[in-house]
Amino acid sequence: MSFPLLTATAAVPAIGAIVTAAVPAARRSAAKWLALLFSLATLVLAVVVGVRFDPGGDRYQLTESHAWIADFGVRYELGVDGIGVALIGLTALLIPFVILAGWHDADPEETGSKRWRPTQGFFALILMVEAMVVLSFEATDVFLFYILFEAMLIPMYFLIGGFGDRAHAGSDEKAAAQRSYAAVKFLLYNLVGGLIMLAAVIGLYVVAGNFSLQEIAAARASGELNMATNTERLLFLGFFFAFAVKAPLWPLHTWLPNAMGEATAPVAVLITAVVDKVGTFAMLRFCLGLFPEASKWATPAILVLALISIVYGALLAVGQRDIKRLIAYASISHFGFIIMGIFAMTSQGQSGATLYMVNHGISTAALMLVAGFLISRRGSRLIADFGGVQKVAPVLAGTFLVGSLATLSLPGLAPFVSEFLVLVGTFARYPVIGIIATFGIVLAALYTLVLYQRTMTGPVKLEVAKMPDLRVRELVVVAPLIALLIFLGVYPKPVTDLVNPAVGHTLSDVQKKDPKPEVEAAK
Amino acid sequence: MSASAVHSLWTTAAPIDKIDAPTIEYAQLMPTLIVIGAAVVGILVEAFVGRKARYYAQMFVTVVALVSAFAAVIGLAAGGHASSEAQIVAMGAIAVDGPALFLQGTILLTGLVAVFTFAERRLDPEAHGNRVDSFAAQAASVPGSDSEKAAIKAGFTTTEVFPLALFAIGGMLVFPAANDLLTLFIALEVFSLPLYLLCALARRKRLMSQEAAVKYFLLGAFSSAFLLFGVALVYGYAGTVTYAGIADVVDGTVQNIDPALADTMGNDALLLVGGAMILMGLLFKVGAVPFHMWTPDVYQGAPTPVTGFMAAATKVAAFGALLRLLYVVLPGLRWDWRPVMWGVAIVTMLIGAIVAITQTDIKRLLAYSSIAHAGFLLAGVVAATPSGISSVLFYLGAYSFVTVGAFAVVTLVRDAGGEATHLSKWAGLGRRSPLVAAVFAVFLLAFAGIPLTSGFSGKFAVFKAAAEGGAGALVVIGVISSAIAAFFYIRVIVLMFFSEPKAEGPTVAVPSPLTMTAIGVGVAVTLVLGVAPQYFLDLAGQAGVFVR
Amino acid sequence: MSPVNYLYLAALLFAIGATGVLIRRNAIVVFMCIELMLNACNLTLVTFSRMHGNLDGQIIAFFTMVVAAAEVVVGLAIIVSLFRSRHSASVDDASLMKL
Amino acid sequence: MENLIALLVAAPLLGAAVLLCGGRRLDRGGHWIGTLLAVVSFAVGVLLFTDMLGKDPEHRAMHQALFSWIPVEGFQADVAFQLDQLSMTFVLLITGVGSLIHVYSIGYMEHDERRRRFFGYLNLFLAAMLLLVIADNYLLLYVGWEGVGLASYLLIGFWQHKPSAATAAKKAFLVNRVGDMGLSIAIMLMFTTFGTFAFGPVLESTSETSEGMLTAIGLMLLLAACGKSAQVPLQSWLGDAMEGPTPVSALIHAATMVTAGVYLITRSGAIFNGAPDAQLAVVIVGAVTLLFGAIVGCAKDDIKKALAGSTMSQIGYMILAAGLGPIGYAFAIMHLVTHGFFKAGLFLGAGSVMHGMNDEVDMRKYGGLRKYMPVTFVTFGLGYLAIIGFPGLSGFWSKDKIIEAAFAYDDGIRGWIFGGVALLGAGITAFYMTRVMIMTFFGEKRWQPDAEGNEPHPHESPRSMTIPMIVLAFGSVFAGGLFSLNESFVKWLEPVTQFEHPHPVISVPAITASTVVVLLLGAALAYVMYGRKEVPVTAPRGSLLTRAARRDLLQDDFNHVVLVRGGEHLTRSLVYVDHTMVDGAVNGTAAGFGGLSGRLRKVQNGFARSYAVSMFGGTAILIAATLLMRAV
Repeated sequence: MSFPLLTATAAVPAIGAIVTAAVPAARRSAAKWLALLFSLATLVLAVVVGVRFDPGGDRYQLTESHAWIADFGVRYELGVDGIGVALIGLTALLIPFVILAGWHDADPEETGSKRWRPTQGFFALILMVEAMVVLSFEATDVFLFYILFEAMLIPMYFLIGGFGDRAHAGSDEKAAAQRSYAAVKFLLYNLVGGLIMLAAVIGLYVVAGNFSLQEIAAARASGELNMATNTERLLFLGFFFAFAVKAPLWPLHTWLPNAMGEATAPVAVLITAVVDKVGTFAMLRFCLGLFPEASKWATPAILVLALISIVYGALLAVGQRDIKRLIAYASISHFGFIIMGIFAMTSQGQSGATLYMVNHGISTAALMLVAGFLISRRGSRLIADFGGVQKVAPVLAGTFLVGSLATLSLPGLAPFVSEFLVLVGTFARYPVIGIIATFGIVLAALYTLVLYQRTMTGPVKLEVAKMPDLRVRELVVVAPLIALLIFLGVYPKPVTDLVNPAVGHTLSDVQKKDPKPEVEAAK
Repeated sequence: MSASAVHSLWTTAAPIDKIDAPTIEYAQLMPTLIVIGAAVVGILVEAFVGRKARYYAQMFVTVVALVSAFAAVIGLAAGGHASSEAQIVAMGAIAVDGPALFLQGTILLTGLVAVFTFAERRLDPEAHGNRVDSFAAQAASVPGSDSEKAAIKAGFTTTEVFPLALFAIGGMLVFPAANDLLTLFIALEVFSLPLYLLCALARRKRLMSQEAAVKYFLLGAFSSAFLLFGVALVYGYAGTVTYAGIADVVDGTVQNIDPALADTMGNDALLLVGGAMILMGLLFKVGAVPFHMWTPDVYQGAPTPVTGFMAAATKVAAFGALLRLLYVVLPGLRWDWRPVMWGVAIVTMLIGAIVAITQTDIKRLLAYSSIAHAGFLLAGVVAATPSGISSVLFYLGAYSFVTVGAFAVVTLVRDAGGEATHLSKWAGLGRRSPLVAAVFAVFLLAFAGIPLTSGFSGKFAVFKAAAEGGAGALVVIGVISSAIAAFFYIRVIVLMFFSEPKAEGPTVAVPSPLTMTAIGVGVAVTLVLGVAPQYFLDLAGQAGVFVR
Repeated sequence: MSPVNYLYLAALLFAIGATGVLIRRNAIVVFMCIELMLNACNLTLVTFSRMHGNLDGQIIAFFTMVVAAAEVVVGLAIIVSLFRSRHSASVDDASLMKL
Repeated sequence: MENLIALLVAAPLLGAAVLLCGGRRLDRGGHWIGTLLAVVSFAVGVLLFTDMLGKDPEHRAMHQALFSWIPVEGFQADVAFQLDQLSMTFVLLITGVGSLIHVYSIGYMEHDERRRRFFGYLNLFLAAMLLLVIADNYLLLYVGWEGVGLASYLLIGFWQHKPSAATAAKKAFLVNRVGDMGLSIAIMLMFTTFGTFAFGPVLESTSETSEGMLTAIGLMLLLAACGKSAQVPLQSWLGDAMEGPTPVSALIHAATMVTAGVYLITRSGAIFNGAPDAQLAVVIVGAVTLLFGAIVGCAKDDIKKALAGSTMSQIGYMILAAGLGPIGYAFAIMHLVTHGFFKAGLFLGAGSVMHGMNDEVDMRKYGGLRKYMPVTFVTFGLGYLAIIGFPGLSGFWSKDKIIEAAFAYDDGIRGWIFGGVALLGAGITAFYMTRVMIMTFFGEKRWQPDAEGNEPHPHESPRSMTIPMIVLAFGSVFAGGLFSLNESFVKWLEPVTQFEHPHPVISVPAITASTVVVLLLGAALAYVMYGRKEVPVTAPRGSLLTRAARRDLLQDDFNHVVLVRGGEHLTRSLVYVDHTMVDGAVNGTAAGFGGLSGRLRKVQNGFARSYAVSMFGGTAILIAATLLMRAV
């Protein structure tokens, strides 16, 4: 019995959450430091996982398996493939920055009753989310995954609804109302998705008799388990619906702008950069892994939806007046790319999609966190309230620009690599869709540059004249992210090496081969 | 036996040489006997023990009775009566088998926890230096009258609630074990009548309490009349009231039908109509649509501890009886009753969830939620498979503790007028006392069936059973309605945590260890069954076989 | 005459009782209607007992009477207390709780 | 020696990194670092050049592979450089002119407190541009391609406090993005066709795919070229780009970046050679832009905008030449280089003038400046003679060849058309450049005190500015002749671009003669219109064409109405749709359940008897249903 590394990676933040929550009200800062400490510990463990993982080895490594609920055919089964490792790394990497960035977000204005400890709660919840997300990336048991997939909604829900953005338009009551509306919307949307999935999960059990990803896959391969076409399709749709809500895919996206708009910037990052990735990850692992035929059957429709998300999200981003909502719609567009890459079913597309998850996480984190700093300074989220910031706070403006450039996937920055891979991968099999999707890059330039121009350039607005530049803590948050963006833009090999074999497995799940280039095909 | 011969039965005093005394297996009946006996003792206590001491005496008797009864259940189960030794006792009147024992155990534990909340006397400020509980000082005195004031001043307390509760529990123990229709009917009445009374005994808001009692009583009696008529008809059909006997006739194993009885004996119309009426009586007790309408009013009006007790224990008992009836008596009629129960389950789930959305009183909200849950349970019942039985058993176990716990929390949130049950009063509770709010949130999440709570395990179990039983559509509808249901559970959570506390908001009373135990047990069971349900699933699984 | 007629009579009584429950306001009367229904059940039971030629039905009838008596005790207690506090025994007046 | 190639990019990149991340402490010496690194890069270029000259023409291409960039199944993108004659030409041009302009900027940006950042951006541009020309595959080229776009975005918008500058920068980037789209689609096509996008494999195996595919790729590349090189229909950004500091206009928007399109087409010669239709498209674009730019140039009173128009037109020449295939590539590049010299010189001259005139750009407020700034006058004048193709100077050699090649497009109507257009263009060029020359340096002074009443005191610019101008002036005078000595330049490029002698529809001397005549006519006309009579300080209303030309032939207005307005409407309506329909559907469902709930609630009316009714009815239904089940 070797050391349960994967369990530990998820357990550390969970313990951290409990410890942090237990800190007495007076010791606010202690809670913060504890949270940071635990998140860093998690990062270390994640790195260890990355080191111990051998890309060339078995599909699932570091596996653990224990009996759990025999009656439901449920086992506590963990295991990671390259994709999982990459995403665990992303999660573990981002959380410390999220915590740092949100350092003061949960300081209570008035110290209410002795028992009311928002700060402790805030950081505990963040760690709880991290634990669940990490574990969901590790779960190779459908039921276990489902449970986490649903359970992580609760802490997220409290993070969104309980700790709104201080910078809001209008009165506190109005803001509180909007916030709880956003939180409820988030929860209900995802809950409905999850419950639909529950039906499918039960159906899967009835069909397959257990929940182990490997066993089911093996059974399918050996042909002792063959689902009726319609059953498979229904089950697939049940799963996909939930993931599409989470991802989010048009037209199930409307919860995201509200949630990201009302939540504090760090929480918004948590939503879009970490939690939503579970959705796309699950498409890759469960939809394709469990229902290959149905996946192929649904591909055209899904690609069209993804395409709509790309263009639609970008266009709406152009039309936004609220910085954070703009970023939210941009994310919708980007998720469109990810999903498109997954269902293009080419190794470029899927490697690109996986890479995209990582890069989008980092770039959005950078952009959103800087935006958060900006907003907290001005006390407003409206683009119109800014102008000429670049003159008074050049560093802030510079980092914001880099974030924007990453968002429009400028070559040399990480997102370009993934976006281009996705485009090429899609184009190779679906040229028309690939070409239309390429319009996305123009629109991306439009909304990011408009945002930058309106906020940062032009004559200095009176309200921002006194705006201080980035503080040390904030620099510590942003600088590494930017460095990472550049590094992965120039040298993505470490990630791609991790991902490629896993993608190969996924493709073999669906029995798809990359289309041959015309010239070779001719030979 | 010919008709004329029958006639001689009561025309001529035929010499009846001997009536052999019935054989009663006291050991197997021990749990019931203990409880009923204790109830009788309780009445004697009322009669002979001094006022001051009664409370403690009653507490003692009740708790001892319930604990020992539970011990007896465990003993029986350990003795294999739940599985291999399962048998029918008391001349075929009562079955001692897995489901019976499992449900009896559940009822006893729930009852015990509920009794703790009955005995809570720290929530209200002391009246004239006397501790007061949730029950009227003197049920007979008119609300607001001098006699009532006098009663309060004198520090009267209605300690009768304990024996009443015991009687009710006694009846509930028999109900799921009843193996003939007569016993079924009697047990029903035995546990209903005390509940009618308990509903009327609220200390605050007595008018509502009495109204609840009247409604509950009238409607309950009405339904039991139907049940009885159903019994009569089925008797007419089968010529016997023992489940086994009826089942034989239903299965057509009895061939020798007296020509004189041709038009009744084996007349399926009688069977179907009668069966439907009996079903109606049971569905009334479980609060299934369209027999649910008493539930919200009664839940709201009754003293909250009683509500919790009713909501939990009654459901357990009633579903037990329902299961036995459907699986032992009417399996031959599966193709007749299943579609009907399908319909009932669907409307129950949907109506319960939908109407709950717009509720403004926490107790009514929970009432409707309990209706929705009845629907989910029915989905498991419809499965008509062994796993269906065990899943329902498990669900009942999980659900009952959550319910008692939730209502126990409701008793804590109080203002000048007693419990502050209007939702608006709960605004910002999370700020004022995070712990209570958090606990209640846990219960709500369990009701909503969020993973890692007992609610999810239960829901998954019944839906899984239903799906295996080929009721996929039912599962989908169940899923949809639980999505709807999620909406109002979340509404409460939003209210507690995300809205600013009101200035003149309610206070949260600090309860005695009694209520704390009730709540604590609730939380513990919720989480344990949520995270590691395997052991209890096994239990329910082994218990999932009826004896015939 | 055939005992079946008794069944029809019983059914009729039962129906009358049920209708009474549905249409009468006074709680006492409603309650009496319920008693009527119970008695209808008794008649049915006895008749069937006669037809089947075994005693179960009659036994049940006795039990039913006892139960009915018990119900009277409990029911009257509740109704009376309600009447005393409201000075009305109309079931329709007792509608504080609704919706 | 190969290993030095990376240094070309590394040096300026380092400079950019240092200057941009360095912070305030570098404010004082930053510009020196920047200039130094630019010069270093130039030195490396020269070193490699000499080394290259040492080898025999066929084996001059050098190659350096650094690391595998994006290793994904079936997809190889490496960071590797290829330095052949074509690339080398660009390297020298870029680093050379670049260094000069760094030097020039030291003086020009002296009083700007953000000078450090300016030099950082310049270095960034150099790095990107060099990467563009030495990349050995299209994807890496794409990186440089967008890199220069970024640099130009930053530099156009360098004075961000001016909304006009910020807008111009954004516009430039967006229009370029449209072009980039073409490039990325082209790359995808290559990938699906050849399974790779490295120059070598792609260009060698063009014969193995259909002409249709080649045409598609070619057209996409053309789209890219149009974006970067400001060719119709994507030319609109170049005029606004003049918002940037003048050195930027000189380096990026005259000498180097805007010529990237020409490089791309020449580099992809093999593809175009296989796709005549694509080539025709290229030629048409070139010809149209050639005239378009020239006409616009005639109408502008803003000296920089006039030069911008001219740039457009000159690049039109190059694109046209590149479209002609092997007969044109070499001349396209040659004109590109000479143009690099004289246009940069002209811009620097303009900058020098503005420097002396309080940044006044309206030529109508100049006049008679030759007295005040002789050096500027002389260098500008030489540049002027070069661009109009005055016999003997650079422009003459390069442009004349292009006109010949155009006449040789094919021995039929096409040759006449495009040859004629090129010839006409030469005349217009002479006209508008003469106009600029006269309005700026001749006639009487026309400037008045501005609002604050401080009158500009024209003066010669400091050394740091004049020296680069002089150097460039030398270039503009002699480069062309040098290149044409027994076709040295053509021979130099031949291994890369191949070369066929053009066979024009009319004899070469005739073409040369007519060119000279045409340009003399143009110049004379300009003299008549602006030299003989006084230039009005406020622009006359002018003819319809003039007014249209002042507004870039209404191209912007078209864009505004169709794209901008249309886009705004689209987004606004989509926002509405998203809110009311997509989101509304969801909220609607919720509200629907709420309403249903409210209605069902009413049933619970509190009357025990109605409850009894429902029970009774329920029982009835139950019984009925059971019986029914049996019946069916």
